[in-house]
Amino acid sequence: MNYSLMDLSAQLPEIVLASGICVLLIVDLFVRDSARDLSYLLAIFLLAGVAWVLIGIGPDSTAHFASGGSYVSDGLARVLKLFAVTAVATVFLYSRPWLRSRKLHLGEYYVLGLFGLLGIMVLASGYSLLVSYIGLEILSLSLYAMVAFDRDSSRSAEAAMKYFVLGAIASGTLLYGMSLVYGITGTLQIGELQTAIAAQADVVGLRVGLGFMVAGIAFKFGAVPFHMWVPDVYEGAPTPVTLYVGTAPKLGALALAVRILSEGSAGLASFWEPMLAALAVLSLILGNVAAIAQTNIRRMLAYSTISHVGFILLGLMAGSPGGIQAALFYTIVYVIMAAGAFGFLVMLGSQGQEVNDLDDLRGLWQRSPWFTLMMVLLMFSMAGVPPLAGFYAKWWVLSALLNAGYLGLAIVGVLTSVIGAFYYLRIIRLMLFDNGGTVSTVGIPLDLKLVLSVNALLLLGIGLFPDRLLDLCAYAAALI
Amino acid sequence: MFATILFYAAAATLIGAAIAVITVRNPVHAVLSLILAFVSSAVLWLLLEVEFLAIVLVLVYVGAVMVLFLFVVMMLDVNTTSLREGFARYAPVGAIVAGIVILELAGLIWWRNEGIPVDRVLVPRDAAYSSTAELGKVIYTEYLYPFELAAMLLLLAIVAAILLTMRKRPGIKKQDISAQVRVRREDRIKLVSMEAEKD
Amino acid sequence: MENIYLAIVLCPLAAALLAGLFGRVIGRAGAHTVTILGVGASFLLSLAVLKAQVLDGEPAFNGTVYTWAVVDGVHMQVGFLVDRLTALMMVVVTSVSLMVHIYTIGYMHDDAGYQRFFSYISLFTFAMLMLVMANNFMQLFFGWEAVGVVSYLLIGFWYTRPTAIFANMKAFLVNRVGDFGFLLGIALILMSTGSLDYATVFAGADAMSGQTIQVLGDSQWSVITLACILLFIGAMGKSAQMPLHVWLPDSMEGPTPISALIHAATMVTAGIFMVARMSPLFELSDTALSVVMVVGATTALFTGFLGVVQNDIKRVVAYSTLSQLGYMTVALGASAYAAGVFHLMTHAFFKALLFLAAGSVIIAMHHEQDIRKMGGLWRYLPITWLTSLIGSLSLIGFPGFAGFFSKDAIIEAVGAAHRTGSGYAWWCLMIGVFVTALYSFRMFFLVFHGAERLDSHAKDHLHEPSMVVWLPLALLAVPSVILGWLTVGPVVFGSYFGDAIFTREINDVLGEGAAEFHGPAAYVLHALTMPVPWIALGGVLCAWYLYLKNPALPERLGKQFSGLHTLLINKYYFDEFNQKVFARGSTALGEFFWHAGDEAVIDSGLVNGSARLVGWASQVVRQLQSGYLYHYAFAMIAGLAVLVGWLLLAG
Amino acid sequence: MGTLSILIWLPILGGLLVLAIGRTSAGKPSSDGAGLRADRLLALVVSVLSFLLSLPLWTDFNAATADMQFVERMSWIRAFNVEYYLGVDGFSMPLVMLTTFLTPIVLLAGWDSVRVRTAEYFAAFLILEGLMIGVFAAVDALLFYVFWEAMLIPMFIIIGVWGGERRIYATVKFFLYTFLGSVFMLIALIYLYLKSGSYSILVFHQLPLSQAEQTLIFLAFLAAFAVKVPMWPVHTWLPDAHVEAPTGGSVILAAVLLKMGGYGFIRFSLPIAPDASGHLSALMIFLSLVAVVYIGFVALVQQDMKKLIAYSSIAHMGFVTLGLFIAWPILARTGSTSGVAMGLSGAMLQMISHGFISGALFLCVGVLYDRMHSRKIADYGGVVNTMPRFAALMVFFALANAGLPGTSGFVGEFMVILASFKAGFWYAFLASITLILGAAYTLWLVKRVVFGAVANTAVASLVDISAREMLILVLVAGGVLWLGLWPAPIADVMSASVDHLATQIMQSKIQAGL
Amino acid sequence: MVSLEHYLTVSALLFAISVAGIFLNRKNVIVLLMCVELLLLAVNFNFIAFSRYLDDPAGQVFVFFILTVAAAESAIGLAILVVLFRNRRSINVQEMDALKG
Repeated sequence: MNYSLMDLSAQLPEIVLASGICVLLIVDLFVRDSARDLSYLLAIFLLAGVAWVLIGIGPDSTAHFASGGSYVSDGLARVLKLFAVTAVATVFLYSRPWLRSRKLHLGEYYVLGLFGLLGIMVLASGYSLLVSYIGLEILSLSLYAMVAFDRDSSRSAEAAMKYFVLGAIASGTLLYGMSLVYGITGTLQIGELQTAIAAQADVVGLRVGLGFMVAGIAFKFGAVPFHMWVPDVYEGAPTPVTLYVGTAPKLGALALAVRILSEGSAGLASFWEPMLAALAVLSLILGNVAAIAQTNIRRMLAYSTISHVGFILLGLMAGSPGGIQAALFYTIVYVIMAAGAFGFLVMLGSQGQEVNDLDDLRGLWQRSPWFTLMMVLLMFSMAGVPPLAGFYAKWWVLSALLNAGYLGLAIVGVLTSVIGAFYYLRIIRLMLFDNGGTVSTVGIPLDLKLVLSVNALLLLGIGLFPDRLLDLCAYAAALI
Repeated sequence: MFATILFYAAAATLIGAAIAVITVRNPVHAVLSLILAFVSSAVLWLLLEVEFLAIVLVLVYVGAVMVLFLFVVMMLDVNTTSLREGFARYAPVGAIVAGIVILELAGLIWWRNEGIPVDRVLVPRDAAYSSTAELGKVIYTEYLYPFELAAMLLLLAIVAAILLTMRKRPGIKKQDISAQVRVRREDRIKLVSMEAEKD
Repeated sequence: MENIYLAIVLCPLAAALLAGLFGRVIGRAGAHTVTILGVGASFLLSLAVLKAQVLDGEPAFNGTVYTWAVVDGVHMQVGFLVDRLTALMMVVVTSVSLMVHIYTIGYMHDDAGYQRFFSYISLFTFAMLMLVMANNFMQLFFGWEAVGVVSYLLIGFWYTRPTAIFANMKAFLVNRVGDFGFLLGIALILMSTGSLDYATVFAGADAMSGQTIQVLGDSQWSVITLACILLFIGAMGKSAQMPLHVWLPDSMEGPTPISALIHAATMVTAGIFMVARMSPLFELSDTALSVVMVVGATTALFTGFLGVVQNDIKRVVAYSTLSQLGYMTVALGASAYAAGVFHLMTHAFFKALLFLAAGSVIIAMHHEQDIRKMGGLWRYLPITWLTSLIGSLSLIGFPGFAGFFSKDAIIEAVGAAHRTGSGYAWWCLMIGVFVTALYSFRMFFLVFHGAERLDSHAKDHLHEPSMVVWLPLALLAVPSVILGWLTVGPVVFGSYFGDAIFTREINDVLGEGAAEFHGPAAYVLHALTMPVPWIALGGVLCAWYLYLKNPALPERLGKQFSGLHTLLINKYYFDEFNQKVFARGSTALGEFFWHAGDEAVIDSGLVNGSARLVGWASQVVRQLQSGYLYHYAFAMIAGLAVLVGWLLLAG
Repeated sequence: MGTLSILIWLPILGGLLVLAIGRTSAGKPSSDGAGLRADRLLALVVSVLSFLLSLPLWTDFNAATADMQFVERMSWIRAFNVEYYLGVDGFSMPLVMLTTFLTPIVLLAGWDSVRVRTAEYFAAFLILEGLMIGVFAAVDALLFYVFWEAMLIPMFIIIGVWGGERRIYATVKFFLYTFLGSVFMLIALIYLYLKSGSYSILVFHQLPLSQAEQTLIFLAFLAAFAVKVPMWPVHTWLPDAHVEAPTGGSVILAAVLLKMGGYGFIRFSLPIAPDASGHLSALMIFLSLVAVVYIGFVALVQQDMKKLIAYSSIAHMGFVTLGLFIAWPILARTGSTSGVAMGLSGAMLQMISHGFISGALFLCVGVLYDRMHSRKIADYGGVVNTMPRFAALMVFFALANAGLPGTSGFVGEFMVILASFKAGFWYAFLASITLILGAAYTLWLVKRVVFGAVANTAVASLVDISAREMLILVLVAGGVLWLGLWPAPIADVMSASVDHLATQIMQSKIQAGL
Repeated sequence: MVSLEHYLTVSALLFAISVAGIFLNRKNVIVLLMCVELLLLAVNFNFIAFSRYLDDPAGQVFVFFILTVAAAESAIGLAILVVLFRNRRSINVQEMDALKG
């Protein structure tokens, strides 16, 4: 066997990132608390570098394999990585003032965040069950640690513990499934799996293995009934961590799902599609319904996440390539929306006063009209009202569903999103129509404001000119 | 024949130890049961001639991880009696779900096992065969990249563990020299104007 | 000529707009000047048109002013049809209107809404002219509703009076019931002839008479009959035929000039005019004509009875108007359109006269309208007394007066008719003659003769009103006397209407009379040999005995026949019925639909109910998220078990 | 940039500009207002400018063709063949004009009465205007949908921020109701796209569809449009929304937003699913007549002026749907298409007329509300004594609402009744009941509010309408009269499109073998 | 002769026991962590058995990585446990219900 170590093009961004993490770790050791911004800047630069490397690869229309075919750099990987890098950078931009005001501005936040990104990138490129598993674990472990990041918060610890235990069970489940699949096909590599599975799609053991893996993937997404960690973690984690958990990892989960299900198990589509459909429907219903009764904003957004996951799964199950494109588009748009929404909370909390309760937002318009407007945009986008990006996401998924003939699922999708609109409207209503509340944006640093504005306006921009992002998603899914 | 007997003995120990893990009252006993389970697993793995992994299991798991567990259990000094309350109440639920899972997996293994290579025969290794060497060969070639990633993962674990557990305890009275040097007059002295006392 | 027609219509409109929109600028004098000029010009031009039609023999004009809209191939136009019927109506309308305008100067002298009033009545004149001059159904309907609206505004002219604003709404709504039928009739006509123009419709009327339409179940109804009845429902509303008559007595809440102009002389006769105008249609349906006749006869008699027990001076006149409208309707039903229109014309003058005279009394009495508080007024109001007498004589059909000719012609025509219901109608009319005389002279005697029952304050100021008030009385008295002499020949028995009114040979009841007609004088003499004038005289004598000779008797009679008296006092309980059944019923139905339908079922049930359901589900789901790790794990494992179970068993 | 684009984007950008220059002084009532004056003035200028710029639509319109005019077309979302495709025909052009005409009036109506967040108020209306024009001008179905839904945002905010006490309930109800309806339309649109490969409505018109497909698509569209119209029984959002909305909101809601439902039927339901429309016409007519009769009775007993007018709106919009769907019974009964175009034209004219009249009535209520801060009928009485000029206009609009000939209220109802008689006596009979009911509830309202003696001291201290209020009411009154006395121009403008639609809906789209 | 089925059965039993343990245990978080270890052990059994019976080293490599990851995971899990204990002086699962709804 002859493995060239020199072909690093597929892994280069990850290598840069990993090296950067090590550098950052070392630098952070010698940085005094008061100069912690250096770590922050370094992290941002590192992300910029990774992005630069990624962009440097260019819009290549062929897939590059590495590491014995267990690692791939294709359109999907590149697009996901690019957005993951951007998302993590955005999260960092949002988080600094919040952390500083809580005396939590530690280099480890960035280190762990970057580790998480590494995991996402490995997931995006992983073309073998083993690599995907390692990527998943890198991501998960950094998330567990980040959730417990605020060591003096008992809620954080509780959330981390729950997340950890459930996550470990989920990865055990996933592994069990992988072991079954491996035992039947004798391979771990996705491409080989694809052929092997297609050849023996009627083997029950494969399906069962698939079932175990779907459960693991569903957990990562937070789909019902594997969603229970989501509200607790979103609520319990420090807000910037919630922001992190709510955004970039979704890209990783999508990569995991696409690699294992759409690519590896394409031959078993007739089995995982109904499963995803069931999970999606449950997620849509439960997410939207449960969100209504929430009074804690983050908890509400957590349930909203669950419902969005339902839509993503609907896109995935609608089959390739339109469905995957739609799911990818939905995920990206969702990440932008979630970044904005949680970023908004981080921003409001960056003065030291946490914004937990929905009622805290009352009458915000009177104090901060511009940011209220931005949040309104975000909420309408989440509700799927055009001309905001969230609409096109739903539209594309619905198109994919109808194209595949799933009229009933499409109807479930739209009906539940009407229910969902209710609680987004409630946020808008509290901010715009009600009086009271004390939260304001006075004294919040300019860069934060700028990021949030750009973030929210991006949704409008995509809404008015969705073509670019749609093309990008089409490019990403072209090789699948 | 010996192998078969050994298998059943080790397997029985393993299952018994596993059951003990989830049922014994004292966490320390649970850890010890888990160690027993790992050791009997190692025996079973040896039966499968994967000696490297069996040894790693004993060394890494029993030697390090389980010790860590024990350490934590001891350190936290949990009140053991109260932690087992209500166990009997929920045992049926646990048993039922476990039963279902077993039924399903048994159904898979014994009933719908087409495709699973159940009828394969173990390829006997010759004496010169070393699973360590075999494993080493692939890990450092084919699986080099995952291997490096695993390294990163361990680094991550180190960072995370340190982050979460090492802390500047508020109770400790330690000199902060730079803070002492930076101190300004206003921080320490407060001028209060008071009325003169009359009598 | 077309410009003249336009001018006739637009002069009052312009005057109305001027007086209405710029009333404050042009002042009181300006308002009445401009409107009187406008209506006066219309009147003179109308006379010219009449002259051109009658004397110069100009052919009927049928032309379009502008195209309102062309939809689905139907040309809807605004245009004029001017023939002898129209010309006659134009003169009647503008002349009475002119009189009323002049009279108003005096009557409304102290009213704050002076300019507004002039604007309204001028606007009314415009609307009425649009109605009579229309050459198509749409414009007819426009005029039809427009006069209704002005009537609405005028009845409620004194808008602070609760009774007035109740009466005007009632008037409008009852009229709307009629219009409801009218509009359906128009729709039916459009459907069967494809046009709204009179000329086209009339030309296609024969074709219509063969058509049938399915209305109830499988029964086929004659289109022409249905159309005519629907149109007549409109006429019933406007011309206050039973049971849609209820608004007219209440309309007396408006100022008296209005009662004269709108609720006696012009608007209420729109229905009569319309049926006459539609004679080419009505002639084709005996059924419809029978309906017309029976309704008219019923109205003529039974509203007459009501006049006997009324004590409000204007209401008595109002009921007499109702009764007379019934006479006209009967004439139409007997195919004696000319007689109907003729009675319309004479009635316009003598009834306007009676109303204005009543108004004069009211002015003199400082807006006291109860005839029980009057008596012996002839001493103080000689001109009013005299003109009232002329009006009353004309009304009861005293031989030689205008009303005599028209009424007699109708009775004769009905007598000659062989239509279903004509016997009933004839009896109704004959009794009606007696009743008319009775109530007319009851009022006359109670107001002008007998003991003075006035209070002293009123008596001190009692004098004949100013010239603007009595001059119109005098001017209207003249036609009330002589009009019959001059016109009965050509209009009723002659060929005045020519093609304007169509009568089928077989229905030509007036033609029979025409053969025996040898001039008005002979007609009067001939009539004396007939029972009608004597019945009328009997009514007068009866009134004399009851209300002058033996004033205590009526009260005794009232007690004797208390049941009948109560029935009459309560106007056959029509108002109560409408109030309880229609008004109360509608609001009850509305409340039911609103509370039970909209609020309970749709809003609380479906809309808020589903919201509540979701909210409830939300709470349930919240409970599931218990916070306990083992529950979470349980959910996951259970989910996994279901997935795996399905996969094991499926396929 | 074509006329339509300018008409869409000028108000939207203008609105953003107004927002930018508006100094809101943190939501407190502003007493001074140099900034205030500037923003509302700018808003007015923009809206008037939009109106002036929309005039060429009318003057340069070619009434001889049913084709789209003033077409602008460019690719928008390539992947789905979605285009930025604008155009107007005889149906949409009058509605665009109606929108541009009413927006300045609405802005003027809120000129003084809106005291909080004025810049936002005016901006919201401008943005709304642009979106509404977009709805009418879009020829691409997805573009249409985007405008259609986007419109909910400003309307939601308008009711929610400047509305009455129960504004939140009302506005959420409004939003969810409409949203629920629209999402089904989205599914239908996607289905049609998948079937045809294009989002162009004109392509949809030509697309052959089976009866089952048509029925489902029709029902999906129905969900969207019936809510908007609104048809019974999905109308209950309207009274709430109207009652709670600020005057301008009510006006726009009644005058333009409701028209979108009717327009949707004309643009989508009828031509895309003609067979299903015919199949379900009985249901549609039933619902329309229920709206006319049932809602008429409900309107009769309302105690709140705005609620009464809102219910009256529903009843009047019943004529629109009646006029549209009466076509099939006519065809079934008479075997000819004569009368179909009458119904369609009547429906269109009724929409425009209702835009004027209901708008005007809400303006009238707004005038009273600004002074008395009450919408309860019982709080009024004898307004004519203190506000004679206002009373005259209010009575005029009330009569127009009652369908008086010579006002626009008559035109549409007249034509629809004429057409429905062809379909059957009882259709016309039931529809004509509005003659009585409409008059009853409107005049009863007038009686209780306008007429009578001065009811209380509050009424006694009322001040008659200002020149500004006079101006807006007179402008609308002009529209009402113009349309009532001479509807020919507008009927001519739409006649080619009406005829085209009439032939379109009479052709079965069921493909042989499907 | 010990067949693949035997190993798979052992693995399945371990899997079931660990699952049962997870929601039988309502008190002690540390036992939960041990259950997770059992779960991973079950997986490892599968991989090794398959690897051997298929005569393919990939499964063993996977186990190698699983062991690595599991160690790291335990470290982090225990670290979180310590944090939790420090904050609430308890590792009772039943008391971990501040976050719910």
